[in-house]
This record gives sequence, C-alpha cells and structure tokens, in this order.
Amino acid sequence: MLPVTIAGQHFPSPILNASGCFNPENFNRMFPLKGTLGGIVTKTVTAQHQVGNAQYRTVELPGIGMLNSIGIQNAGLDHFLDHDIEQFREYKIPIILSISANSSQKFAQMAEKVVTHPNGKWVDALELNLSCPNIDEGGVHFGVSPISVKQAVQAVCQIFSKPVFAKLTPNVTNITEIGGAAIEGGAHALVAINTVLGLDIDVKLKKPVLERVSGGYSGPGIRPIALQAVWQLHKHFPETPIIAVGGICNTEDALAFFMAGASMIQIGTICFRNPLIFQEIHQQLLQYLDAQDLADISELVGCAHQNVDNPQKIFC
Amino acid sequence: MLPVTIAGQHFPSPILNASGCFNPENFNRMFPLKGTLGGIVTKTVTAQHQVGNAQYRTVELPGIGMLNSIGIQNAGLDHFLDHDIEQFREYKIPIILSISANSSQKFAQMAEKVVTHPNGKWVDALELNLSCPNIDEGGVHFGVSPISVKQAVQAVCQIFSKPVFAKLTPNVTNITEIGGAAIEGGAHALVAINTVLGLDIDVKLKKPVLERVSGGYSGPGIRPIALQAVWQLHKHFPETPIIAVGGICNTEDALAFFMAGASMIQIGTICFRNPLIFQEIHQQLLQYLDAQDLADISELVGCAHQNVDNPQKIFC
Amino acid sequence: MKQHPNPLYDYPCTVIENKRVGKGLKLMRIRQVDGIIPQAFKCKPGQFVMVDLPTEQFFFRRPFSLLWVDADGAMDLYYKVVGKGTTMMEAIKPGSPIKVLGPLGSSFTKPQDPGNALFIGGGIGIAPLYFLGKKLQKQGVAMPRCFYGVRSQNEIGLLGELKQVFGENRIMISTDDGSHGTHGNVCQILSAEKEAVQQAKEAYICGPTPMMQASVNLLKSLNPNIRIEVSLEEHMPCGTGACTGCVVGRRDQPLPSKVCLNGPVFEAGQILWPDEGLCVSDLNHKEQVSCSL
Amino acid sequence: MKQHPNPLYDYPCTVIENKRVGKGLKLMRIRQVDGIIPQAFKCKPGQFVMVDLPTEQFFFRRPFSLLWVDADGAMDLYYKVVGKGTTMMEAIKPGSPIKVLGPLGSSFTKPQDPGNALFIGGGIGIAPLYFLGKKLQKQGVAMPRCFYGVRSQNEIGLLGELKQVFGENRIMISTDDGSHGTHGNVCQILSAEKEAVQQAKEAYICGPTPMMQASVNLLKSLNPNIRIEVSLEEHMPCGTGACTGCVVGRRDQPLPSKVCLNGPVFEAGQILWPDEGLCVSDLNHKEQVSCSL
Ligand SMILES: Cc1cc2nc3c(=O)[nH]c(=O)nc-3n(C[C@H](O)[C@H](O)[C@H](O)COP(=O)(O)OP(=O)(O)OC[C@H]3O[C@@H](n4cnc5c(N)ncnc54)[C@H](O)[C@@H]3O)c2cc1C
Ligand SMILES: Cc1cc2nc3c(=O)[nH]c(=O)nc-3n(C[C@H](O)[C@H](O)[C@H](O)COP(=O)(O)OP(=O)(O)OC[C@H]3O[C@@H](n4cnc5c(N)ncnc54)[C@H](O)[C@@H]3O)c2cc1C
Ligand SMILES: Cc1cc2nc3c(=O)[nH]c(=O)nc-3n(C[C@H](O)[C@H](O)[C@H](O)COP(=O)(O)O)c2cc1C
Ligand SMILES: Cc1cc2nc3c(=O)[nH]c(=O)nc-3n(C[C@H](O)[C@H](O)[C@H](O)COP(=O)(O)O)c2cc1C
Ligand code: FES
Ligand code: FES
Repeated sequence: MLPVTIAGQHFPSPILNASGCFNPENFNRMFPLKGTLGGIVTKTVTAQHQVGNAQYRTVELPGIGMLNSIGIQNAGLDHFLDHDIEQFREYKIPIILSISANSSQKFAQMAEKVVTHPNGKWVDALELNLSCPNIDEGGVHFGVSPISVKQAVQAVCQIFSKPVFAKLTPNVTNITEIGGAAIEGGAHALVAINTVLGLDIDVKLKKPVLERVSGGYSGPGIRPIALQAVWQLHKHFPETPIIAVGGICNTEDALAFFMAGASMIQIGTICFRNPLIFQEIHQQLLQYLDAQDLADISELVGCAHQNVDNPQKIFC
Repeated sequence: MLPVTIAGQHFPSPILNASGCFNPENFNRMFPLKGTLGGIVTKTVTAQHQVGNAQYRTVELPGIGMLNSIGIQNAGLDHFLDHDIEQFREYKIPIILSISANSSQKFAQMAEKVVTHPNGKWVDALELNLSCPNIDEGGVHFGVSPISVKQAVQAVCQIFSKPVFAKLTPNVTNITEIGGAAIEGGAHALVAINTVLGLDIDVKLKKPVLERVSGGYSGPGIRPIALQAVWQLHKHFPETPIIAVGGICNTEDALAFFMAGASMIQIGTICFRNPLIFQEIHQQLLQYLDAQDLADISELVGCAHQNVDNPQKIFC
Repeated sequence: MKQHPNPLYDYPCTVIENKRVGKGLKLMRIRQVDGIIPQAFKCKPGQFVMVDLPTEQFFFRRPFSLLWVDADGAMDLYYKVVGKGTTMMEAIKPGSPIKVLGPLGSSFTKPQDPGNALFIGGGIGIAPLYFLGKKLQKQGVAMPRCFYGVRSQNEIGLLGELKQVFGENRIMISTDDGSHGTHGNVCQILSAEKEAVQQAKEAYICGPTPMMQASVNLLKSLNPNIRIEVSLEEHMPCGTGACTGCVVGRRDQPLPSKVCLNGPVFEAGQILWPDEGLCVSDLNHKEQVSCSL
Repeated sequence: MKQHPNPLYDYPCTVIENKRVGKGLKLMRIRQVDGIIPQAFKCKPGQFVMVDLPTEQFFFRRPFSLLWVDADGAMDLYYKVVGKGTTMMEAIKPGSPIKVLGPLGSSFTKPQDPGNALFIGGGIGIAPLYFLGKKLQKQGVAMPRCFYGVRSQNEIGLLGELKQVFGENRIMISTDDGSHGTHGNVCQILSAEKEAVQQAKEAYICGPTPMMQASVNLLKSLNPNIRIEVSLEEHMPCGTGACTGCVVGRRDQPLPSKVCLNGPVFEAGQILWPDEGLCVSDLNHKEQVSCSL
C-alpha cells in the first residue's frame, strides 16, 4: 500500500513533485498522473508577482545535475488563487501550495489570503519555502536562522489550520537545529532539502554561467547530502514526518530515502529528463513491497536506523 | 609559466595532491612527478597514531564521486617525522604537512614538535585540517566555529614561521565568515574545501554503507560547491591566496577554479581513477597558457570576477 | 493501431537513418515503435521535440524542431553538431532506440497570403520553415519566397530539398564567405528584394537571435504593417514548461513567457530581444521578496 | 622496444579476447600497446591490476588478480560478473582499448616444498593460485595439491586448464550442490585429505573471506606449524595505497595494513578476520582526536 497520511491529510501516494519542477498543464496532457502522484506541489508563489532573473537561469552540469537561479518567477498569490489553482484541481489530488515571503508577517498575510479567498479551500497544505531573505533580519535568509524559521512557521500555523510543511535549506551548519525550530513553530512535516548553493564558470567566456553568478544545485549530485539531512532529521525527530527531496532519480534512490526516514518523497530535476519517472517509481515501489512481502510503505520508513550496529559510533 | 609563490614559498607548479588521496611510494614508482606536482600534501597526521575506522570506509557513488570515513588512520607525528618524511623528500618539492588536533593547544604542541624535531626543517608548510572536533568547545568541529578556527591558526602561526594554510570545511552556513577568522588568525592561504557531509544507504541490506554511517563526500559532484566557496572567498578576501580543492577532474575544471580565484589547486578523488591526472593537467595548462598568449598562470587568477556584468545583482 | 488519448507523449522510437548532409550537419530519421498512432507526428510546423541523449549520465534532453513528419509516423530532425549532446547524437547508429518527447510548443500561423509571404532562415533555423513550406506545397497554394543565410556553401545542407519545395526561383541564398549565392548575410538579400518585402503580409523567421533581430528591424523599416513570427531558441532544461528556465521578456505583459510552452513561435512585436533587457530582476517591485532560487 | 624505467605503470592495452568460460565467468586477454617492454607483466603470482572501466562516468577502477602473463606482454584476467563494473567489462569487444594499472601489491612466497604444498581456492579466487601453479609447472618442480570449491559445476570455468597445470589427480573439487566432485565445501575435501594437510609445510588460500577463515582454522587445527598465505579482497578505491580505504586489522602491529599495498597476500597469522574486529575505532586512545574523515 502506497497511500500515506501526514498530519491528518491523506495522500494517495508518497510521491510528490518538487516545487518549481513540474508543469500540471503539460504533464497532465502527457499521461494520467492521477494515482501515481500523491499530491501536487506548486511552484513557489509570492505575495506579488515576480519577474524572475535574467538569462541564463540554468546550467546543465553533465553527470551531476544542474544549477538554477530562476528568481521565483510567478504571477503572485492573487493570480494563483483566482486562476492557476484551477488547473491543479483537475488532478483530484491534494494541492500543496508553496509560498515564500520576506518576513514572518508577510508569510502570515499570505496564509490569511489563502484562508479568506473563496478558492483557498482547495489548498490542502502549505509548504514554506524558507530559502529567501528575511528583511527583518537584515536580509539573511530565513532558512539559516532558527529563530526566523520558528517565527515564520508559527505565524502561518496560527492562521492556516491544515498541514504546514517547512522546507529546509541544506546550506547551514546544522540542519537539525533548523528542523527543530520549525517543529517548535508547529510544522507538521519537514521537507528536506532545497537546493545546495553552487556555481559554474564558463571557461571560454571567463565568467560565471548564471547571470546571477551563484545558483541552486540540484539533481543526482546532491543525493548524498539530502540523504544525510533526512537521516539526521529522522534520528533527532523520529515523530515528525519528513518529505525527502534532492537527487532522487530512480526507485533505488527512493527506497534509500524511505529507509533513512522519509515518509514521502519529492522528485525534481530528474523529471526534466524523464517525465515518466513518477509512474515508473510508483509502479516499482508497488513491486518492491510485493517482493518484500511488506503491506505498507510505512514499514520501510526509517528502517535503516535499526540496522546500525553501533549507534554511539555515528559521530566522530 | 606555472610556478607560483605563496607567502614567500615557491612551488614549481600550482598543482598539489589533496590530503589523504596520494601515496608517494607508489605514485613515484609510476612516473616522475617532479615538475608536475608543485608540492606534496601529506595525509593528515595527528599527535598520536590513529587506528582509523572499521570497514567499510569508502563508498563509490557512481557518476558523482565517493564517500569516505577513513578516520585519519596514521602513525602519529613522531613516526612521521622520524620515518615517513624521508619518502616525501625524494620528490625534491615542497612538503606540506597536514595536521589535525582536538584543541588549539594540541595544534600548538604539534607545531612545536615540527619546529624542534631535526627533520622538521623539511616541512615547508603546514595545512591545518580543521574538520575534527574541538574538545574545548564540547566536541563541536573546529571548522564550524570562527573563534575556534582563529585560535587554532593563531596558535600554530605563533610557533611555525613558514606558511600556514587553513583547510576549510564546506559544512557551514557561511564559509567566508570562517575564512575571515582563519585570516585574522594569520593563515597565509585558505584551502577550500574539505569533504561535504554525506550518506549512502545499501538498499539491499537496509543500512548505511559506511560503518560510521555518515562520511565525507568528494569527487565530481562537489565541484559546484567548491567553486562557489572559492568564488566567495576570493570575492571577500582578494589578497589571500586560495588553494582550491573539490571535484577537480580535468583541465577545464582546473581553469574554472583559477578563474574563480584559486592560486593553486589540489586533486583528490579523481586520481584514484586516473593517477596520471597530475601530468595531464600540468601539460594542458601549459598548452592553454600558450594558446591564450598568457605569460603566467597568475594572470588567470580571479579573472572571472571582472566579467560579472552587474556585481550588485549577485546576491538575491 | 491503438490511438493514444493524449497528443503529447514520450515516444520510444528507432533511428532509421542518421546521415551527414553538410559540414557538421546531420539528418536523423526516426520512427516510433510502440504501436500507438503517431499523434506526436500530428504536429504543426514550428513545434519541436525533446530528444533524450543516448547516455546513462545525467544530461538534459535537447530541443529540435521537426523538419518533417510522415503520415505513418516517421519524422525527420535536421541538426548541427555543436556540443556534447549533438556529438552523442551524431554517433547514433541506425537501429538504435531513441526517445523523443513531443510535440511541444506553439506553431507558425498559416499564412493568409502564402504567395507573398517571406520565409527567412539562418543556418539550422531553416528546419521549421522547410516544414511549413512543404505543408503549403502539399496544399497546392502559391509558394512563399525563402531567404536563407548560411556561413558557407558546405553548410547549406538541404539545397535540393529546399529547391524542390520552394521552387528554384523562389529560394535566395546568402553565404558569409560568398561561396554560394549572394556574398553577405540574409539582410542583404532581403534588402535587394525591397518590393517583395513591401508586398508581404507576413514573414516567418528562424535562425540565430542577432540575425532574427536584424531581419525584424529591416522588415519593419520597409513594411511597418507586416506580421512577423519568429521562432526562438533558448536553453531548455525541460521543454515542457516545468522549470521556467527558458524565458523571454514580453513587451505586452509583465511576466516573461516560457519559450518552450508559450513559444518557440512568437509574434515578433510581443517579445523583448536580449539587448532590450530580457527580463531583468530590477523590474521586481521593491517590496517583493527577491530570491535567486 | 623501449624499456620503461619503472615497473608500475598505467598500461594502455587492447582487449584481444573476452570470452565466456562458465556461468557468469569470463576470461579476458589483453595486450599492452605502447611499445614499452611489458614490465607490468614481469609480475608475480598474487599481484593484481586495477582495470579502468569503459565509461565516461566517474567510477573507481576494479581490482583483478593476474591469471597469467605471457613473456610478450599479453595477460589474462579471469573474472566473475557480479555488479556494475564487471557488467561493463563483460560487454567489451575484442579490439577495444582498456587501461590497466599495475602490477600492484604483494605476491605469494615461492613454496619451499611445492610437492606437499596446498593450494586452496574458492570460486574466482582460483586465479592467483593458477598463476602460481603454472609458474611452478614451468619450473618443473613437483606440483602442489589444489583444493577447489565452487558453487556448481557450471562455475568451475577453467577445469581443463587447472587439470593441465596441477595434474588430473592433484586437483580436488567440491561443489555446494554436488554437481561435480565432492558434495560440500572446500573444507570437506580438505578434511578428507588429513594426511596431505599434515605433511604440508605451506598453504596458499584465495577465495571468499568466510571460506578462507574456515580453511585457516581447519589447517591450523590439523597442522599447527603450517605456514599459510591468504590473498584478501577489499573494496579498493585506488589500489595504490593512496586512500587508506582497503585496510585489514593486524595481530602484530597497532595500525591496520592497506590490503592493496601491503597485501593482498598476507601471512594468515598476521591478520585479524572481520569478526575479530577488523580495525575498530574503539582502539583509538581516548585522548586522541577521533574524526571520521
Ligand atoms: C525550440 C528549439 C528548436 C531547435 N531546433 C533545432 C534544430 O532543428 N536543429 C538544430 O541543430 N538545433 C536546434 N536547436 C538548437 C539545439 O537544441 C542546440 O544546438 C543543442 O541543444 C545543442 O546541444 P549540445 O549539447 O550539442 O551543445 P552544448 O552547447 O554542449 O549544450 C550545452 C547546453 O546548452 C544548451 N544549449 C546550447 N545552445 C543552445 C541553443 N542554441 N538552444 C538551446 N539550448 C542550447 C543545451 O541544451 C545544453 O543544456 C533548437 C533549439 C530550440 C530551443
Ligand atoms: C586484490 C583483488 C583481486 C581480485 N581478483 C579478482 C579476480 O581475479 N577475479 C574476479 O572476478 N574478481 C576479483 N576481485 C574482486 C573484484 O574486484 C570484484 O568482484 C569487482 O570489483 C566487483 O565489481 P562490480 O562493479 O562488478 O561489483 P559491485 O558490487 O557493483 O561493485 C561496487 C563496489 O564495490 C566494490 N567491490 C564489490 N565487491 C568487491 C570485492 N569482493 N572486492 C573488492 N571490491 C569490491 C567495487 O570495487 C566497487 O567499488 C579481486 C579483488 C581484489 C581486491
Ligand atoms: C528549475 C528549478 C526550480 C525550482 N524552484 C523552486 C521553487 O520555486 N521553490 C522551492 O521551494 N524549490 C524550488 N526548487 C528546488 C526543488 O524543489 C528541490 O528542492 C531541489 O531541486 C532538489 O531536488 P531535485 O534534486 O530532485 O531537483 C527548484 C529547483 C529547480 C531545479
Ligand atoms: C579517501 C580520502 C581521504 C581523505 N583524507 C583527508 C585527510 O586526511 N585530511 C584532509 O584534510 N582531507 C582529506 N580528504 C579530503 C581531500 O583532501 C579533499 O579535500 C576532498 O576529497 C575534496 O577533493 P576531491 O573532490 O578532489 O577529492 C580525504 C579525501 C578522501 C577521498
Ligand atoms: S525549458 Fe523548462 S520551462 Fe521551458
Ligand atoms: S585501495 Fe586505496 S589504499 Fe588500498
């Protein structure tokens, strides 16, 4: 059985898309995703529309993944609720709205708008993208400060009564500290990880490839980093569901994340190459459960922690 | 011209091996490294011998690199100075001794031993591996605390009058803060980066592959992360030489690091597959300088920073 | 044959032919294999497919315009070997499997006055124009004039095919090195045909961005009322509108458009050329969050 | 031919043959191509090479014992297809280039009493023993007894070659499934030859670790004075002693040894078997830094 329930919300499958890596319009034309996707995560939406960054916004990193610096191009929350949410509803699966703001107050205002807008009822969960600067903290990114994270999550949870997921950045010294703060703030699940800070240089042009110099690294090369994050978060917070994201490219990767402690997974970069990946993993997970005589995917969650011979040796 | 001088120390080439990834015994048997290597960095040495971790100590990550958790197996500083240093001397190039300790005081004691030992004069520079726990800070790793880093570097610099390099861990929120602390402590150059924390799970066995669960991620997959670190460090500390390490696999990678601000490079994981890589890059760098009509590799160092159109747009 | 319910699909195909047709120029013929009616091939000129590269390593797919599609589901791609991906494609042997995702994107509007329409192609950009031309030819309408600029004679590639479609007299070629046709670029052959430009109701352009921009400026200066469609190229990680990586700034709306989803064919007047500030983040309202990710 | 100054080298070679010799078992014959005298092939039984896999992706090389080396520089590898790397090797066509780094590691000590020596091989572990045996044969000395355990008849692979080297009567085979020779494992055929074991001055063992450990225990119990050499297997990222990844704990010294540099051949009494605590970090002095990197 693949369906999972997190914080009272039922998802028909543990497979989600990663925010910013999925287009319901084209993907739905291509094949019936219903039944393979457990829900849809929107591209991050901001209060007002955002134009995004100049080209180039992406770099291919052969073999290891890509960098992106899109700049959260989006039409704004009003537009999303007035118009865009419609196309997500066609899937008839939970809609997870990813939002971002530059202060806790703005996060709260966005939650407020969702709650009061007539179409807001179609939003089944909020995912907080905490990778953006917090103007109350002098522009330091939300995700690197435990206090900011806690405040943002708290602000949203006070208004929005359905599940709230905190998406963590890996660009921190200690991700469990940030995860703990999100949980204190009331987060119902942790999403780990957002992109890793990276850079690439065009050696011919002698300059960074991305117009914005640095960008977010995603794809197969960040899998070991994401797996480490999920492992540590599950170890510290075994009660909190974790939604794993980062470099998941196939069923074996997905299984590793479940075993490390993830209750659900999100798939990003690889679906650019293989848009059928959602179905493939869905089908192969079912086969795996069958072959292993497991009744439910939840039986796998975190199982690798029990098989560490000498847990006290984990840290050096 | 490839020779470089850092803090008064001459290196016949800007190419070094990465600590822990090179065996002078076998590599010298294989081909004359003299002239292609600018110096030799030792495996990290500790005050007393260390047995290292149990197997498995390494994991191959196809396509992206590897994880290691060796545990700094080494025979200790006395043994190094009494015996091992001899085989390094055969190369007739600078010897960079990598040391690690669990307190600033112990770092100082190690420096003291180098200075007073009769063979200590063969040590041309010290590289401080700051990735280990600092018992004075309750076991938090040196490399994540600016104060610890500054103290360790300072302690060593007060005793050892030749160049001291601080090797930075990327597993921090802000590597420029750490780099700045090392410079304040007196570091003559920054080595960036050590391995990235990562984990892999054996899905068949349902447990982490490494006996010690987590390990250090190295190889092609960390190149964008290392490049980002070098870029930021050079941007903030244009006067401080940077020795780049992390995922450098070929000449194009090497050039990218020079352009991002590295004065020298170190090569690690890739030499396990291709031990001739040192010569290959050496030769191709000479060809590149020729083709570009550049007199000296130093003309490339940091050149990509001048070609950023709109520097104020760099940060989001 | 089974009818596939959706027109967009990731088609498992077989490479039938992959032949050299000029300096660094290849023609690849592929056919879908899974017994589904070739809906992908019911596509329109200007649309493209995302070709999956034959490698286990992570690589993005590569976008290629459709050069032609047969009723039975075989299709042609006309490509230039320029980098890692096309070098991999060049080595594919007939009989090999290949996956193409498509058809993607917008298509050219059918010309209302085809006999006076202008087709302006640069280099490999001729592919979608050939497709549109051949469709018109099959419909038996009057054929447009085709202006085609390439670097050198050996890079013309499909000369015979182009003449067959547009007619010997209606195809004008310029080469940068003067080795064939007019010595110069496509704007020079356009300028030489002022009357044709002034008579045209519509123009279709596909080629390198500077060539397209120069052509648009020239056309507009000679014939302000002409309706121009351009087919844009951008880095395309996904090709399906999923990543927002391939955008072009718009004159007529605040947000940039996705080239893969809203394009690649745009009305020339709608878009901002790169030097006009593609979509700079300075346009963001100051009070908004501005995040590079 | 040029003489290479150093005996260790990364030899560019050509695959001459790559044939199936049993269930999942392959024999690869390669020859070096660069006109340098095959110093690598002046190697001793027990030594190994690191084979570079035919892929652009990052992969470690894979270690393989030398099965045999000709005077003219051709060499044989005998390998079992077990995972990603060997699957890539399996597909290599004759004529393809391949790089092998070697010769690496320690070798077997020449037996002093070869006629009474015991060769004990498990599965693919027969390779270095075959090499040593064939060398002895060429030297015309009395031949040792060879005890060879495999899972099943179709996994014997080199039966003809082994009989030719050791002699029909001096090779004893066990199969787990009883399909050939004695039904059981190699310890069972050893126990059945108590006298031979008690007469032996030396034994050479190569095979899966549990099989080696069991054999060592059996030999020691029957003949406490026997000198035993084992050839170990470990994950080997580099094969050159550079990474310290491939270690085995020692009975006789505080630090573990690198299997690739100090081994793969060790005296059995020197090493700790995995279940004896290979090299656990608990052995570290408490006051030392303990770091996993
Ligand atoms: C809608 C569309 C239709 C196209 N039709 C054709 C066609 O019919 N024939 C043809 O030869 N080419 C066509 N191109 C261009 C073709 O996609 C590129 O030449 C090809 O992707 C280059 O791949 P590469 O790996 O060989 O080059 P590289 O330069 O090695 O590619 C590196 C990266 O840059 C990207 N890239 C480089 N140049 C371009 C470019 N001009 N456009 C988009 N991405 C680029 C690649 O996708 C890749 O991510 C089209 C592009 C688009 C967007
Ligand atoms: C000194 C030495 C000599 C060897 N000689 C032979 C030989 O003659 N014939 C033969 O068939 N095999 C030999 N082996 C074992 C052979 O190296 C492995 O079977 C092979 O590396 C497996 O590669 P794979 O990619 O197919 O397997 P995978 O299991 O996919 O390999 C994954 C990783 O595990 C490592 N690995 C897995 N199993 C082993 C193992 N048993 N030993 C070392 N590394 C392993 C690989 O190097 C790789 O890093 C030898 C090993 C050593 C150390
Ligand atoms: C092109 C692109 C756009 C993205 N946009 C967003 C976004 O808007 N909001 C967000 O939270 N994460 C965004 N991400 C991050 C992904 O959701 C995901 O966390 C990351 O890519 C790691 O997963 P992957 O390796 O599977 O891609 C984006 C990633 C990519 C590649
Ligand atoms: C097997 C192995 C052992 C290492 N040992 C050390 C060490 O002892 N001291 C140290 O400072 N870094 C050590 N490193 C880190 C490397 O020096 C280097 O910083 C890192 O591997 C990134 O470079 P690469 O991607 O080129 O390998 C080790 C790395 C590997 C792979
Ligand atoms: S290529 Fe991804 S949105 Fe266009
Ligand atoms: S394999 Fe690297 S030290 Fe032995």
